Amino acid sequence: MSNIAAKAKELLESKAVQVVIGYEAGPTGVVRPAFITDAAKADSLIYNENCVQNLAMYLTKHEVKHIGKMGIVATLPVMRSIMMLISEQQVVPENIVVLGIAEDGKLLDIADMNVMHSHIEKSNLGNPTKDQEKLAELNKLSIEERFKFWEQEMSKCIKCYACRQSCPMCYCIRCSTDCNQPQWIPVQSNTQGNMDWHILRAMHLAGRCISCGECGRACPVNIPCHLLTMQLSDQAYNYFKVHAGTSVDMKSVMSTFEPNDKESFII
Amino acid sequence: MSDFEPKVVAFVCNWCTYAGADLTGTSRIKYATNVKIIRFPCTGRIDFMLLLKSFANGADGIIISGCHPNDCHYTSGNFHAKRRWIMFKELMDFMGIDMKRITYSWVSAAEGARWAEVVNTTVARVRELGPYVSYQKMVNTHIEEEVTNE
Amino acid sequence: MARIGVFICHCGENISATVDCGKVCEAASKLKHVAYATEYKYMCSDPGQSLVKNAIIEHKLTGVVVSACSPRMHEPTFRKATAEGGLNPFLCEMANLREHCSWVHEKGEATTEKAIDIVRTLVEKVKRNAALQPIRVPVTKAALVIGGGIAGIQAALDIANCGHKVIMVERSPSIGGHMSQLSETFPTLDCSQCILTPRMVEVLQHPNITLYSYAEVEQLDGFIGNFVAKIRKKAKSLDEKACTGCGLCITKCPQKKIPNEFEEGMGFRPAIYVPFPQAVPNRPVIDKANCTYYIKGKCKVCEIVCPTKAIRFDQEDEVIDVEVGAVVVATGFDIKRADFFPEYGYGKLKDVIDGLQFERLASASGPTNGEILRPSDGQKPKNIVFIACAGSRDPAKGIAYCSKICCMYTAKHAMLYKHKVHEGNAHVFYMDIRSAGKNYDEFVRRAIEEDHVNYIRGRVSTVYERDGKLIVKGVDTLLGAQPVEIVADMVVLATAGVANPGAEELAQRLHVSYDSHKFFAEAHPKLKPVETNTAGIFLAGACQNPKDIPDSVSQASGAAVKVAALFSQSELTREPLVAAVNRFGPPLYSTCVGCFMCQPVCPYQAIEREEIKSRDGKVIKSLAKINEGLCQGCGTCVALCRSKSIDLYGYTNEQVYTEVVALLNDY
Amino acid sequence: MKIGIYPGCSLEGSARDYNESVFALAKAFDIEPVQIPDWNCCGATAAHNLNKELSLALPARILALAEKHGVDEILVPCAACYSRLVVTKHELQKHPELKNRICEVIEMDYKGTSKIINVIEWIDKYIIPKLEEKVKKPFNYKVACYYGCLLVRPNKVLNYDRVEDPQTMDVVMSKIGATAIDFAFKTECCGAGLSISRTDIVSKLSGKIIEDAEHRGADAIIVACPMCHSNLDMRRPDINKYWNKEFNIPVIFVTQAIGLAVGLTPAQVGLKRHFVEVKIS
Repeated sequence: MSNIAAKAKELLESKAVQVVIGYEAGPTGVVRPAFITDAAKADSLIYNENCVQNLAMYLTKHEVKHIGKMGIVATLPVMRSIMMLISEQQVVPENIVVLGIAEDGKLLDIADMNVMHSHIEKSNLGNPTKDQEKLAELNKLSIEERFKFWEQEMSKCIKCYACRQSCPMCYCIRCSTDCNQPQWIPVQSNTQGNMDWHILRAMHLAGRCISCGECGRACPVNIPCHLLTMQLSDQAYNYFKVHAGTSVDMKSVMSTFEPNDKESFII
Repeated sequence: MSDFEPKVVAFVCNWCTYAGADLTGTSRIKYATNVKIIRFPCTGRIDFMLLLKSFANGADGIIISGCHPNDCHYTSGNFHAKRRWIMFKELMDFMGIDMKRITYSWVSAAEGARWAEVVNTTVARVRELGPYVSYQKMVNTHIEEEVTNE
Repeated sequence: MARIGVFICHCGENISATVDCGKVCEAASKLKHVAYATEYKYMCSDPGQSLVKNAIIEHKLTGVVVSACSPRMHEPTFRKATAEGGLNPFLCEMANLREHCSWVHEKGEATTEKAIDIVRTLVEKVKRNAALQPIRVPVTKAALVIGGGIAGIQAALDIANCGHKVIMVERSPSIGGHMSQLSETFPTLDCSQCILTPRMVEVLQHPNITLYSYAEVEQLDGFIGNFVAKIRKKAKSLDEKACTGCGLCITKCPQKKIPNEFEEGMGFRPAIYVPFPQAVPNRPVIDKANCTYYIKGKCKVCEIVCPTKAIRFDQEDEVIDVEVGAVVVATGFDIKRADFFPEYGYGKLKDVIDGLQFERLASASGPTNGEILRPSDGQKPKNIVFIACAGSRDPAKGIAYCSKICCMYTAKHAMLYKHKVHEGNAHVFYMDIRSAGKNYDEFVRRAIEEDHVNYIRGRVSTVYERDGKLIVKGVDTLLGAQPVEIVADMVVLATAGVANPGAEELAQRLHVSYDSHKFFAEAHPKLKPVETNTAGIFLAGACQNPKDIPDSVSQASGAAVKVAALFSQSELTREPLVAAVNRFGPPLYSTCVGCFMCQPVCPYQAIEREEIKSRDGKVIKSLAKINEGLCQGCGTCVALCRSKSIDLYGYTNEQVYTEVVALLNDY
Repeated sequence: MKIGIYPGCSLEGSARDYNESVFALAKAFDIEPVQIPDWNCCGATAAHNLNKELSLALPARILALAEKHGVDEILVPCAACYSRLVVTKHELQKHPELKNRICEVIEMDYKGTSKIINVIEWIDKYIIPKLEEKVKKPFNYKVACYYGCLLVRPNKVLNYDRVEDPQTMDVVMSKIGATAIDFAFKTECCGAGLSISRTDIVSKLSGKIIEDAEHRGADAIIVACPMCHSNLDMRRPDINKYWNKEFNIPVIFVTQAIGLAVGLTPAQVGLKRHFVEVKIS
């Protein structure tokens, strides 16, 4: 039995939590999220390099939340998501037990949010290397080439909103896309409206994206929409020296300011 | 393209730039007719989506203007706006949407002449850039059609 | 079904000269849902307003667009007319065809087209306006007067005499301002101190006035009727209750060579001091920067000699919060100082002085006991030159405006000099003599004709010293531009009146606007000269622009009336242009998800937390709630809210979105 | 950094002393200014009174030549030439159409890349930093620094020093040990171009400057303009005749004074060419 399974079992048995959110292998061997409420079934929990989904998105879902206290198997992005969710008052720290996973896959002892904070602080908070490379590549293009790239990508979007559904930070009960007075985002799919949606999504995640890349993975038509939010994560750090999801009381980039914020384009 | 008249929308705050534009009028300083003003209480109120909607509805250029830093009628609306614009500009740059079409400025209630200058330089720049077809035409493209450039 | 009325004003010819109003009217009448469109020469006139009122009734209008001047000018007028026509006043919008169109464009097709675009936009907006009810807020009936010069004193006394509490804050140790420095005042030549000091004492003794001298306003929060001011009372190092004002400490202080600010640097004062003998309050303060004890840690002579043991070396600044309903800003002005006129030797040559220094020389209580003596050698100047417009009306020097008071005080100075030095010659170099005002021109004529002051119309190019004399080189433009050279003993520069140092910072703290010269800006140059753009904050005196005493006093009384009028109501009605979080019935209650990211955004701390509880007290949902009493309607939270759960009345998402669409699309 | 020098007419004629002192000083500080080849007249005071295009084309050609030869900074010792060059650069920068027109006239490309510096700026940048170690003989004299009209005007264009009470030369002089007196005639007119046609006016105006400097106890008048120098120095006999006095205060170029301080001989800095004998050394 893996350390994770053992820990989950212990938590469930002691009634420290009522549900553990983790990964299990599905019938075909594909990794899928698991919601373990019965200590006896904790054995099915696994962790391997295929376990990449950001499970934090389930923490705000009513179906999971109502079960009770939640244990969650948490890699770095998940831990950062939890920090964000706490700072945005979407989850209460007392209701969560974190089964932290270190970079090498070992189970961490995350006793409380302070421990998690110091673990996150020690970690690399930049974007994943392969995404950072792609960003650099795009940033090297001319503005027309970048437009062409994104126009091409956006034309593929089918407005399924999987990017939104998979994102732990997209927890609104009503999304701006669902507003129809006014209709900010057109219902039908066309390149312009699709681009509007992705700009809106990226702006709403500005300073909040924790660079898990889940939106990009979720996209059924392979739009690298995670690059948009990651670019802004990069810039949020560039301009304001803020990495999202590092502490429970972080100053949100978009709702705070410094009088001497630097820019060079306002005349 | 010589008869191209750019459409420019100006989003301005009520207390500084709107009043500054009033002063331009009171001072009878002339500027291009291409710019039309929409009044907001504060730059902090200006939703970035309105900029996209302007382009989508045929605007070729946009001016956003409010009180100088520290002069905001509401103390800090313009500081929040500034952060929002920094992020927005970075995103637009990254997506290849030409920021030369958007002028961000601080124009106070006392800067009537400056407002005329901001308007005229923006109109001249947008005139040079031409109509924003590349954005507007996207409304007609989606997955079934092949995206053609130009 | 909306029925909109469009009213196009010609504004005499102000609009119709460049905009084809007939064409605009025709276009407007064809717009969807426009039930009535008309044009008129003066829409703001009585018949014009009646036109609006009658049309509302006759055509059963549901919205009104007045296409005229800036809403900043006449929105209240037409909202009132709309209300009188029986429609909710917030169903009226103004299309700015004058300031934003007719005045800034040439006559032509494009200008008329733009006017039509503007009208169409506002028609679309007004269709989406909601009937709003004004918000009522209580009024704190106490006023804060910032600055204790003559303007502040007048405003404070007038407000206090109306029966309202006044808190006066003065930066220096005594009230009195620049007027207390003056010798005599024009055009009557009565002694400044004689008319001022009784009023200063009145301030101190008035039961309704609380005076904080040696104090500054650090912060102002809140809004009209409900301000909270943070006041820093600087440590005076003195127990004011114990001090009797005997002045023994002042005479015994061993540190005696500090340039005296009140004497404009022409005399000295000790480290513990009152600025002048008639100071109010007449209690000394210790100037910590120059006090031997504070610098070296020993001395304490004042403490030893004080008969009532009132000295407190360990006193610290105290910051207090006061609640006020209105603010009068009366912080005054300054004059341009040294180094600005190298060509006149100002700041370099001892006998080249400014107007305020001359006032001190001429003052009976000044450093020379009222004798006009040269600062360099104490000799009586036989030849004196006054240079008017030293800096003023000189765009090359960065000051294009007229400082207004210099012509009069220069005439006064020349006259005072002639009265005191009968055998002396006074010369005045001037550009124009601006002496509009009651008995003002007569006063200047008296200086010229009776006191034989030599007025020379022309500028001075340079002043330099030679053998102890000042050589003044100028030109007499009335004598065929002849160069004039005067060998003078003393030169007095009427240096330009400028904004006080720190005016800009104070304006920012109070959230009021200021002009490019850092003078405080009035809400309207003609019709609201006392108001600022921030409701509840008024201006008095020379903080707005250089003013003489009668003007300052009149404006102060004007400001006081504005405050008294405000305090005559127990409640204020405020424009209901505030933000609100949407609310629905259960189970949704609101689309607000309770992230509270809007909370730090609000400059007024107007966003509160609301908890929706079930019957058994369990919290079902936490969401943001906006306190409409505190909200000022900036809308920053609205633009930030991701789920669009907050909206701003008057500038709703639907309204602004529609404006964008309507502005760019011809329908 | 390539430094070019534009001598103009006077430095090769009436102000050879100035020219010699500039080059001697440059050599002493290991600087080698390159004379702009094929240079022409700057137009002086005559051109802009007659023909605006010509008055801009002449300096523009000099600037275009400098650019062509890759000069980064053009040292212009003559204040009049300096003023013409700077004004031209400013005008052409402000009016692109005019620039195109002038380029046609001179049949050369002009971009406006070379920086124009006057002798004081040059001293400030290249001499002052190394001056302290090089001063051998402090210039222990009281001096009246005379700027004249063109060195700091038009102020809007030049944006150099205080127009009414310039200070830069005073500061430079203090660096070599001199005491700059408080001098009221720093920017008064010397008579300038009337030097030839109306010597009486020059005598009157220049005389006032000299009289005041002497009166205030100056040992020398320091100048940075060949025109000022010739009026104050060469016209001295006329001045003395006009004033019926024996003014003998020497008029020294700023470069000469510094040259003496760093140990150059009077001959090296051209002092021998003066009309009024320079007794100090």
